[in-house]
Amino acid sequence: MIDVRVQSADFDPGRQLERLRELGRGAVASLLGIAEADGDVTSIVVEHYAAMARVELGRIADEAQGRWPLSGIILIHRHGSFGLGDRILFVGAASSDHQAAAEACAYLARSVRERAPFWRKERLAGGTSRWTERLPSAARQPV
Amino acid sequence: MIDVRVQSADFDPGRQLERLRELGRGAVASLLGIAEADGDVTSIVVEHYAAMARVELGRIADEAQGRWPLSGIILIHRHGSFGLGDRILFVGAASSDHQAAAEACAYLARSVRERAPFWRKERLAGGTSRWTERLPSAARQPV
Amino acid sequence: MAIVDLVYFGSLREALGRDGERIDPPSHVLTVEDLLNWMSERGEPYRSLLSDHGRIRAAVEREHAGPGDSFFGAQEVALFPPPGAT
Amino acid sequence: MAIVDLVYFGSLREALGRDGERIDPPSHVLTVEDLLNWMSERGEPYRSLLSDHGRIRAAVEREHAGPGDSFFGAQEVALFPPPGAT
Repeated sequence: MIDVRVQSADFDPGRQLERLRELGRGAVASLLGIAEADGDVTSIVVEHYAAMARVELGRIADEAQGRWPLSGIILIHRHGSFGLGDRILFVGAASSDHQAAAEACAYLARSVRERAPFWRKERLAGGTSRWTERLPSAARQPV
Repeated sequence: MIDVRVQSADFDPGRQLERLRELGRGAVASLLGIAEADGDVTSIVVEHYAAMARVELGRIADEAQGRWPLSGIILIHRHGSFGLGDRILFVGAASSDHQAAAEACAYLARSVRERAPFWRKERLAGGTSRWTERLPSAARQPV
Repeated sequence: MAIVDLVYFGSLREALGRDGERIDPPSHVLTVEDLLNWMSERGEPYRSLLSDHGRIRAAVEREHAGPGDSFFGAQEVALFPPPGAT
Repeated sequence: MAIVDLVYFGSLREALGRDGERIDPPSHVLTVEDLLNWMSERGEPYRSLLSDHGRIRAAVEREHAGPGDSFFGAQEVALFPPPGAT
Protein backbone atom coordinates (compact mmCIF):
# COMPACT_ATOMS: atom_id res chain seq x y z
CA MET A 1 0.00 0.00 0.00
CA ILE A 2 1.38 3.37 -1.06
CA ASP A 3 -0.67 6.47 -0.29
CA VAL A 4 0.75 9.85 -1.33
CA ARG A 5 -1.11 13.11 -0.79
CA VAL A 6 -0.50 16.80 -1.42
CA GLN A 7 -3.11 18.92 0.29
CA SER A 8 -3.79 22.18 2.10
CA ALA A 9 -6.02 20.50 4.71
CA ASP A 10 -4.69 19.29 8.06
CA PHE A 11 -4.37 15.55 8.78
CA ASP A 12 -4.61 13.34 11.87
CA PRO A 13 -1.25 11.64 12.53
CA GLY A 14 -2.84 9.11 14.90
CA ARG A 15 -5.24 8.06 12.15
CA GLN A 16 -2.32 7.55 9.76
CA LEU A 17 -0.47 5.38 12.31
CA GLU A 18 -3.66 3.37 12.75
CA ARG A 19 -3.99 2.79 9.00
CA LEU A 20 -0.41 1.49 8.90
CA ARG A 21 -0.92 -0.63 12.04
CA GLU A 22 -3.95 -2.28 10.45
CA LEU A 23 -1.66 -3.77 7.79
CA GLY A 24 -0.73 -6.26 10.52
CA ARG A 25 3.06 -5.94 10.47
CA GLY A 26 5.34 -5.66 13.48
CA ALA A 27 6.50 -2.07 13.19
CA VAL A 28 5.27 1.33 12.05
CA ALA A 29 7.85 4.12 11.88
CA SER A 30 6.79 7.70 11.32
CA LEU A 31 8.12 11.21 11.12
CA LEU A 32 5.94 14.25 11.68
CA GLY A 33 7.21 17.59 10.31
CA ILE A 34 6.03 20.65 12.21
CA ALA A 35 6.23 24.39 11.48
CA GLU A 36 9.05 25.69 13.67
CA ALA A 37 10.94 28.97 13.43
CA ASP A 38 13.14 31.24 15.49
CA GLY A 39 12.71 34.73 16.76
CA ASP A 40 10.20 37.06 15.23
CA VAL A 41 8.64 34.69 12.71
CA THR A 42 4.85 34.85 12.94
CA SER A 43 3.85 32.35 10.27
CA ILE A 44 5.18 30.18 7.48
CA VAL A 45 4.03 29.91 3.87
CA VAL A 46 4.71 26.72 1.94
CA GLU A 47 4.58 27.09 -1.85
CA HIS A 48 4.59 24.05 -4.13
CA TYR A 49 4.90 23.01 -7.76
CA ALA A 50 1.49 21.39 -8.01
CA ALA A 51 2.05 19.55 -11.29
CA MET A 52 5.21 17.88 -9.95
CA ALA A 53 4.71 17.48 -6.19
CA ARG A 54 2.56 14.37 -6.10
CA VAL A 55 4.57 12.69 -8.87
CA GLU A 56 7.85 13.30 -7.03
CA LEU A 57 6.46 12.00 -3.73
CA GLY A 58 5.33 8.90 -5.61
CA ARG A 59 8.82 8.40 -7.03
CA ILE A 60 10.32 8.70 -3.54
CA ALA A 61 7.84 6.14 -2.15
CA ASP A 62 8.57 3.74 -5.02
CA GLU A 63 12.30 3.99 -4.35
CA ALA A 64 11.81 3.18 -0.65
CA GLN A 65 9.59 0.23 -1.47
CA GLY A 66 12.31 -1.08 -3.78
CA ARG A 67 14.96 -0.85 -1.08
CA TRP A 68 13.16 -2.16 2.03
CA PRO A 69 10.53 -4.87 2.65
CA LEU A 70 7.62 -2.51 3.39
CA SER A 71 3.94 -3.37 3.62
CA GLY A 72 2.84 0.26 3.53
CA ILE A 73 3.98 3.85 2.96
CA ILE A 74 2.04 7.05 3.63
CA LEU A 75 3.37 10.48 2.58
CA ILE A 76 1.29 13.61 3.22
CA HIS A 77 2.72 17.05 2.42
CA ARG A 78 0.67 20.16 3.08
CA HIS A 79 0.98 23.56 1.36
CA GLY A 80 -0.44 26.97 2.25
CA SER A 81 -0.07 29.18 5.31
CA PHE A 82 0.91 27.78 8.71
CA GLY A 83 1.11 28.95 12.29
CA LEU A 84 4.02 27.78 14.41
CA GLY A 85 3.38 24.25 15.67
CA ASP A 86 1.17 23.30 12.73
CA ARG A 87 1.62 19.92 11.07
CA ILE A 88 3.20 20.15 7.60
CA LEU A 89 4.50 16.67 6.77
CA PHE A 90 3.68 13.07 7.66
CA VAL A 91 5.95 10.21 6.64
CA GLY A 92 5.06 6.67 7.69
CA ALA A 93 6.32 3.18 6.85
CA ALA A 94 5.16 -0.26 8.00
CA SER A 95 7.27 -3.43 7.96
CA SER A 96 7.71 -6.74 9.74
CA ASP A 97 11.28 -5.61 10.35
CA HIS A 98 11.68 -2.77 12.89
CA GLN A 99 15.03 -1.71 11.47
CA ALA A 100 13.66 -1.63 7.91
CA ALA A 101 10.70 0.51 8.99
CA ALA A 102 12.98 2.97 10.81
CA GLU A 103 15.55 3.19 8.01
CA ALA A 104 12.91 3.55 5.30
CA CYS A 105 11.16 6.28 7.28
CA ALA A 106 14.42 8.23 7.68
CA TYR A 107 15.16 7.82 3.96
CA LEU A 108 11.65 8.96 2.99
CA ALA A 109 11.83 12.02 5.25
CA ARG A 110 15.28 13.01 3.98
CA SER A 111 14.29 12.53 0.32
CA VAL A 112 11.11 14.59 0.78
CA ARG A 113 13.11 17.42 2.33
CA GLU A 114 15.72 17.37 -0.42
CA ARG A 115 13.65 16.67 -3.52
CA ALA A 116 9.93 17.31 -3.06
CA PRO A 117 9.12 20.62 -4.84
CA PHE A 118 8.01 22.71 -1.87
CA TRP A 119 9.50 26.04 -0.75
CA ARG A 120 9.22 27.78 2.58
CA LYS A 121 8.82 31.47 3.33
CA GLU A 122 8.82 32.95 6.81
CA ARG A 123 6.62 35.94 7.57
CA LEU A 124 8.11 38.26 10.16
CA ALA A 125 6.47 40.44 12.81
CA GLY A 126 7.32 43.67 10.97
CA GLY A 127 5.36 42.63 7.87
CA THR A 128 8.40 41.52 5.88
CA SER A 129 9.17 37.97 4.84
CA ARG A 130 12.13 35.79 3.86
CA TRP A 131 12.56 32.56 1.92
CA THR A 132 14.37 29.57 3.35
CA GLU A 133 16.31 28.34 0.36
CA ARG A 134 18.28 25.45 1.84
CA LEU A 135 21.37 25.93 -0.26
CA PRO A 136 23.80 23.02 -0.43
CA SER A 137 25.73 24.51 2.50
CA ALA A 138 22.47 24.46 4.49
CA ALA A 139 22.80 28.23 4.96
CA ARG A 140 19.57 30.21 4.99
CA GLN A 141 19.51 33.12 2.55
CA PRO A 142 17.26 36.09 3.16
CA VAL A 143 15.95 37.44 -0.16
CA MET B 1 10.89 15.94 28.82
CA ILE B 2 11.44 12.21 29.35
CA ASP B 3 8.40 10.03 29.99
CA VAL B 4 8.99 6.30 30.48
CA ARG B 5 6.16 3.87 31.23
CA VAL B 6 5.78 0.14 31.79
CA GLN B 7 2.14 -0.86 31.81
CA SER B 8 -0.39 -3.55 30.89
CA ALA B 9 -2.92 -0.99 29.62
CA ASP B 10 -3.15 0.02 25.97
CA PHE B 11 -2.05 3.49 24.86
CA ASP B 12 -3.07 5.94 22.13
CA PRO B 13 -0.16 6.53 19.70
CA GLY B 14 -1.81 9.64 18.26
CA ARG B 15 -2.03 11.16 21.72
CA GLN B 16 1.69 10.48 22.27
CA LEU B 17 2.60 12.16 18.95
CA GLU B 18 0.46 15.11 20.00
CA ARG B 19 2.27 15.42 23.36
CA LEU B 20 5.61 15.50 21.50
CA ARG B 21 4.30 17.94 18.87
CA GLU B 22 3.21 20.32 21.62
CA LEU B 23 6.86 20.74 22.61
CA GLY B 24 7.05 23.03 19.57
CA ARG B 25 10.00 21.51 17.74
CA GLY B 26 10.22 20.80 14.03
CA ALA B 27 10.16 17.01 14.03
CA VAL B 28 8.64 14.10 15.93
CA ALA B 29 9.90 10.62 15.03
CA SER B 30 8.16 7.53 16.37
CA LEU B 31 8.20 3.77 16.18
CA LEU B 32 5.19 1.66 17.07
CA GLY B 33 5.81 -2.00 17.90
CA ILE B 34 2.92 -4.34 17.13
CA ALA B 35 2.23 -8.00 17.99
CA GLU B 36 2.98 -9.95 14.81
CA ALA B 37 3.55 -13.68 14.34
CA ASP B 38 3.55 -16.32 11.66
CA GLY B 39 1.42 -19.37 11.08
CA ASP B 40 -0.60 -20.89 13.89
CA VAL B 41 0.19 -18.36 16.62
CA THR B 42 -3.01 -17.27 18.34
CA SER B 43 -1.66 -14.85 20.94
CA ILE B 44 1.52 -13.48 22.47
CA VAL B 45 2.50 -13.20 26.11
CA VAL B 46 5.06 -10.58 27.16
CA GLU B 47 6.71 -11.25 30.51
CA HIS B 48 8.85 -8.60 32.21
CA TYR B 49 11.26 -8.06 35.07
CA ALA B 50 9.19 -5.47 36.86
CA ALA B 51 11.87 -4.21 39.23
CA MET B 52 14.28 -3.52 36.37
CA ALA B 53 12.12 -2.64 33.34
CA ARG B 54 11.36 1.01 34.06
CA VAL B 55 14.90 1.67 35.29
CA GLU B 56 16.42 0.21 32.11
CA LEU B 57 14.06 2.19 29.85
CA GLY B 58 15.10 5.31 31.78
CA ARG B 59 18.78 4.52 31.20
CA ILE B 60 18.13 4.09 27.47
CA ALA B 61 16.27 7.42 27.30
CA ASP B 62 19.08 9.18 29.20
CA GLU B 63 21.65 7.82 26.75
CA ALA B 64 19.65 9.08 23.75
CA GLN B 65 19.24 12.49 25.33
CA GLY B 66 23.00 12.64 25.82
CA ARG B 67 23.70 11.84 22.17
CA TRP B 68 21.11 13.93 20.28
CA PRO B 69 19.58 17.38 20.84
CA LEU B 70 16.12 16.17 21.86
CA SER B 71 13.33 18.19 23.42
CA GLY B 72 11.32 15.12 24.40
CA ILE B 73 11.35 11.31 24.63
CA ILE B 74 8.42 8.97 25.31
CA LEU B 75 8.91 5.23 25.85
CA ILE B 76 5.92 3.00 26.62
CA HIS B 77 6.35 -0.78 26.90
CA ARG B 78 3.37 -3.00 27.63
CA HIS B 79 3.37 -6.44 29.26
CA GLY B 80 0.69 -9.14 29.49
CA SER B 81 -1.27 -11.06 26.88
CA PHE B 82 -1.74 -9.73 23.34
CA GLY B 83 -3.75 -10.57 20.27
CA LEU B 84 -2.10 -10.21 16.87
CA GLY B 85 -2.10 -6.56 15.80
CA ASP B 86 -2.10 -5.22 19.37
CA ARG B 87 0.19 -2.32 20.26
CA ILE B 88 3.12 -3.37 22.48
CA LEU B 89 5.71 -0.59 22.24
CA PHE B 90 5.78 3.14 21.56
CA VAL B 91 9.04 5.01 21.04
CA GLY B 92 8.93 8.73 20.26
CA ALA B 93 11.49 11.54 20.05
CA ALA B 94 11.09 15.27 19.32
CA SER B 95 13.83 17.56 18.03
CA SER B 96 14.36 20.69 15.98
CA ASP B 97 16.57 18.54 13.76
CA HIS B 98 14.69 15.95 11.64
CA GLN B 99 17.74 13.75 11.27
CA ALA B 100 18.40 13.80 15.01
CA ALA B 101 14.79 12.84 15.77
CA ALA B 102 14.91 9.95 13.28
CA GLU B 103 18.30 8.65 14.42
CA ALA B 104 17.44 8.92 18.11
CA CYS B 105 14.16 7.08 17.53
CA ALA B 106 15.95 4.23 15.71
CA TYR B 107 18.53 4.04 18.52
CA LEU B 108 15.85 4.01 21.21
CA ALA B 109 13.86 1.27 19.45
CA ARG B 110 16.95 -0.89 18.90
CA SER B 111 18.13 -0.46 22.48
CA VAL B 112 14.70 -1.32 23.88
CA ARG B 113 14.60 -4.49 21.79
CA GLU B 114 18.10 -5.56 22.82
CA ARG B 115 18.21 -4.50 26.47
CA ALA B 116 14.80 -3.87 28.02
CA PRO B 117 13.97 -6.90 30.23
CA PHE B 118 10.91 -8.23 28.41
CA TRP B 119 10.44 -11.74 27.01
CA ARG B 120 7.98 -13.00 24.43
CA LYS B 121 6.09 -16.28 24.33
CA GLU B 122 3.87 -17.35 21.44
CA ARG B 123 0.73 -19.38 22.18
CA LEU B 124 -0.12 -21.81 19.38
CA ALA B 125 -3.44 -23.07 18.13
CA GLY B 126 -2.87 -26.57 19.56
CA GLY B 127 -2.59 -25.25 23.13
CA THR B 128 1.21 -25.37 23.22
CA SER B 129 3.52 -22.36 23.41
CA ARG B 130 7.06 -21.37 22.57
CA TRP B 131 9.43 -18.65 23.74
CA THR B 132 11.13 -16.27 21.33
CA GLU B 133 14.58 -16.07 22.83
CA ARG B 134 16.34 -13.86 20.30
CA LEU B 135 19.69 -15.55 20.55
CA PRO B 136 22.67 -13.66 19.12
CA SER B 137 22.14 -15.49 15.82
CA ALA B 138 18.56 -14.18 15.80
CA ALA B 139 17.34 -17.79 15.62
CA ARG B 140 14.10 -18.58 17.42
CA GLN B 141 14.32 -21.49 19.84
CA PRO B 142 11.24 -23.47 20.75
CA VAL B 143 11.42 -24.65 24.37
CA MET C 1 13.78 24.02 -30.83
CA ALA C 2 10.08 24.22 -30.05
CA ILE C 3 8.40 26.69 -27.73
CA VAL C 4 8.89 25.89 -24.03
CA ASP C 5 6.87 26.95 -20.98
CA LEU C 6 9.26 28.09 -18.27
CA VAL C 7 7.80 28.08 -14.73
CA TYR C 8 9.41 29.64 -11.64
CA PHE C 9 9.01 28.84 -7.95
CA GLY C 10 9.99 30.10 -4.52
CA SER C 11 12.33 33.04 -4.13
CA LEU C 12 13.19 32.92 -7.85
CA ARG C 13 9.53 33.38 -8.82
CA GLU C 14 9.23 36.29 -6.39
CA ALA C 15 12.48 37.95 -7.53
CA LEU C 16 11.50 37.65 -11.21
CA GLY C 17 8.04 38.96 -10.39
CA ARG C 18 6.28 36.34 -12.51
CA ASP C 19 5.14 32.70 -12.33
CA GLY C 20 6.67 31.85 -15.70
CA GLU C 21 6.98 32.77 -19.34
CA ARG C 22 6.97 31.24 -22.79
CA ILE C 23 10.38 31.08 -24.48
CA ASP C 24 11.69 30.11 -27.90
CA PRO C 25 15.38 29.28 -27.42
CA PRO C 26 17.72 28.92 -30.43
CA SER C 27 18.65 25.45 -31.58
CA HIS C 28 22.08 25.36 -29.87
CA VAL C 29 20.42 25.67 -26.43
CA LEU C 30 20.05 22.00 -25.56
CA THR C 31 20.77 21.44 -21.89
CA VAL C 32 19.67 22.98 -18.61
CA GLU C 33 23.06 24.68 -18.37
CA ASP C 34 22.71 26.07 -21.90
CA LEU C 35 19.28 27.38 -20.93
CA LEU C 36 20.58 29.16 -17.80
CA ASN C 37 23.40 30.75 -19.83
CA TRP C 38 21.06 31.84 -22.61
CA MET C 39 18.56 33.31 -20.14
CA SER C 40 21.39 35.14 -18.31
CA GLU C 41 22.45 36.77 -21.58
CA ARG C 42 19.06 38.46 -21.70
CA GLY C 43 20.33 40.82 -18.99
CA GLU C 44 18.86 41.76 -15.62
CA PRO C 45 17.24 40.44 -13.53
CA TYR C 46 18.08 37.11 -15.19
CA ARG C 47 21.82 37.62 -15.11
CA SER C 48 22.00 38.12 -11.33
CA LEU C 49 19.49 35.42 -10.53
CA LEU C 50 20.49 32.66 -12.94
CA SER C 51 24.23 33.00 -13.50
CA ASP C 52 25.18 31.27 -10.23
CA HIS C 53 24.18 27.78 -11.34
CA GLY C 54 24.79 26.31 -7.89
CA ARG C 55 21.77 28.21 -6.58
CA ILE C 56 19.33 27.13 -9.26
CA ARG C 57 17.73 23.74 -9.78
CA ALA C 58 15.63 22.60 -12.70
CA ALA C 59 12.93 20.10 -13.53
CA VAL C 60 12.17 18.96 -17.07
CA GLU C 61 8.63 17.66 -17.58
CA ARG C 62 8.14 17.55 -13.76
CA GLU C 63 11.29 15.52 -13.11
CA HIS C 64 14.52 16.82 -11.51
CA ALA C 65 17.23 17.51 -14.09
CA GLY C 66 20.95 18.23 -13.74
CA PRO C 67 22.93 20.95 -15.59
CA GLY C 68 23.95 18.56 -18.37
CA ASP C 69 20.49 17.10 -18.95
CA SER C 70 18.76 17.91 -22.20
CA PHE C 71 15.31 19.50 -22.33
CA PHE C 72 14.89 18.64 -26.00
CA GLY C 73 11.23 18.14 -26.82
CA ALA C 74 10.06 19.25 -23.37
CA GLN C 75 6.95 21.40 -23.09
CA GLU C 76 7.57 22.49 -19.48
CA VAL C 77 10.81 23.36 -17.71
CA ALA C 78 10.81 24.58 -14.10
CA LEU C 79 13.53 26.67 -12.44
CA PHE C 80 13.70 27.10 -8.66
CA PRO C 81 16.01 27.32 -5.65
CA PRO C 82 16.81 24.08 -3.78
CA PRO C 83 13.48 22.85 -2.39
CA GLY C 84 12.62 21.98 1.19
CA ALA C 85 9.69 23.08 3.33
CA THR C 86 10.32 21.26 6.59
CA MET D 1 29.64 -14.08 50.53
CA ALA D 2 26.21 -13.04 51.76
CA ILE D 3 22.89 -14.59 50.81
CA VAL D 4 21.68 -13.63 47.32
CA ASP D 5 18.21 -13.69 45.82
CA LEU D 6 18.38 -15.25 42.36
CA VAL D 7 15.45 -14.44 40.07
CA TYR D 8 14.67 -16.13 36.73
CA PHE D 9 12.76 -14.90 33.68
CA GLY D 10 11.40 -16.10 30.36
CA SER D 11 12.14 -19.59 29.10
CA LEU D 12 14.73 -20.10 31.84
CA ARG D 13 12.12 -19.44 34.57
CA GLU D 14 9.73 -21.85 32.89
CA ALA D 15 12.36 -24.57 32.36
CA LEU D 16 13.52 -24.33 35.99
CA GLY D 17 9.92 -24.36 37.17
CA ARG D 18 10.44 -21.53 39.64
CA ASP D 19 10.60 -17.71 39.75
CA GLY D 20 13.80 -17.73 41.79
CA GLU D 21 15.58 -19.02 44.83
CA ARG D 22 17.79 -17.89 47.68
CA ILE D 23 21.41 -19.02 47.39
CA ASP D 24 24.50 -18.87 49.61
CA PRO D 25 27.49 -19.23 47.26
CA PRO D 26 30.99 -19.92 48.64
CA SER D 27 33.46 -17.05 48.87
CA HIS D 28 35.36 -17.89 45.66
CA VAL D 29 32.21 -17.35 43.56
CA LEU D 30 32.67 -13.69 42.68
CA THR D 31 31.59 -13.05 39.11
CA VAL D 32 28.55 -13.84 36.99
CA GLU D 33 30.59 -16.51 35.21
CA ASP D 34 31.63 -18.04 38.56
CA LEU D 35 27.98 -18.08 39.55
CA LEU D 36 26.87 -19.88 36.37
CA ASN D 37 29.63 -22.47 36.82
CA TRP D 38 28.81 -23.01 40.48
CA MET D 39 25.08 -23.36 39.75
CA SER D 40 25.85 -25.82 36.91
CA GLU D 41 27.80 -28.00 39.34
CA ARG D 42 24.59 -28.50 41.30
CA GLY D 43 23.48 -30.91 38.54
CA GLU D 44 20.31 -31.01 36.48
CA PRO D 45 18.37 -29.04 35.38
CA TYR D 46 20.96 -26.32 36.07
CA ARG D 47 23.77 -28.00 34.16
CA SER D 48 21.83 -28.18 30.88
CA LEU D 49 20.29 -24.75 31.20
CA LEU D 50 23.22 -22.70 32.54
CA SER D 51 26.38 -24.29 31.18
CA ASP D 52 26.04 -22.64 27.73
CA HIS D 53 26.93 -19.14 28.89
CA GLY D 54 26.17 -17.64 25.47
CA ARG D 55 22.48 -18.31 26.03
CA ILE D 56 22.24 -16.77 29.48
CA ARG D 57 22.31 -13.09 30.41
CA ALA D 58 22.49 -11.61 33.89
CA ALA D 59 21.54 -8.47 35.74
CA VAL D 60 23.08 -7.49 39.08
CA GLU D 61 20.91 -5.18 41.17
CA ARG D 62 18.65 -4.55 38.12
CA GLU D 63 21.51 -3.59 35.82
CA HIS D 64 22.87 -5.69 32.94
CA ALA D 65 26.12 -7.45 33.85
CA GLY D 66 28.69 -9.31 31.74
CA PRO D 67 30.29 -12.68 32.57
CA GLY D 68 33.30 -11.03 34.24
CA ASP D 69 31.27 -8.58 36.36
CA SER D 70 31.26 -9.12 40.10
CA PHE D 71 28.07 -9.50 42.08
CA PHE D 72 29.84 -8.92 45.38
CA GLY D 73 27.47 -7.36 47.88
CA ALA D 74 24.46 -7.70 45.59
CA GLN D 75 21.13 -8.69 47.09
CA GLU D 76 19.45 -9.56 43.78
CA VAL D 77 20.88 -11.25 40.70
CA ALA D 78 18.66 -12.07 37.70
CA LEU D 79 19.33 -14.75 35.08
CA PHE D 80 17.44 -14.85 31.79
CA PRO D 81 17.70 -15.52 28.06
CA PRO D 82 18.46 -12.57 25.77
CA PRO D 83 15.51 -10.19 26.14
CA GLY D 84 13.29 -8.78 23.42
CA ALA D 85 9.52 -8.64 23.17
CA THR D 86 8.97 -6.83 19.88
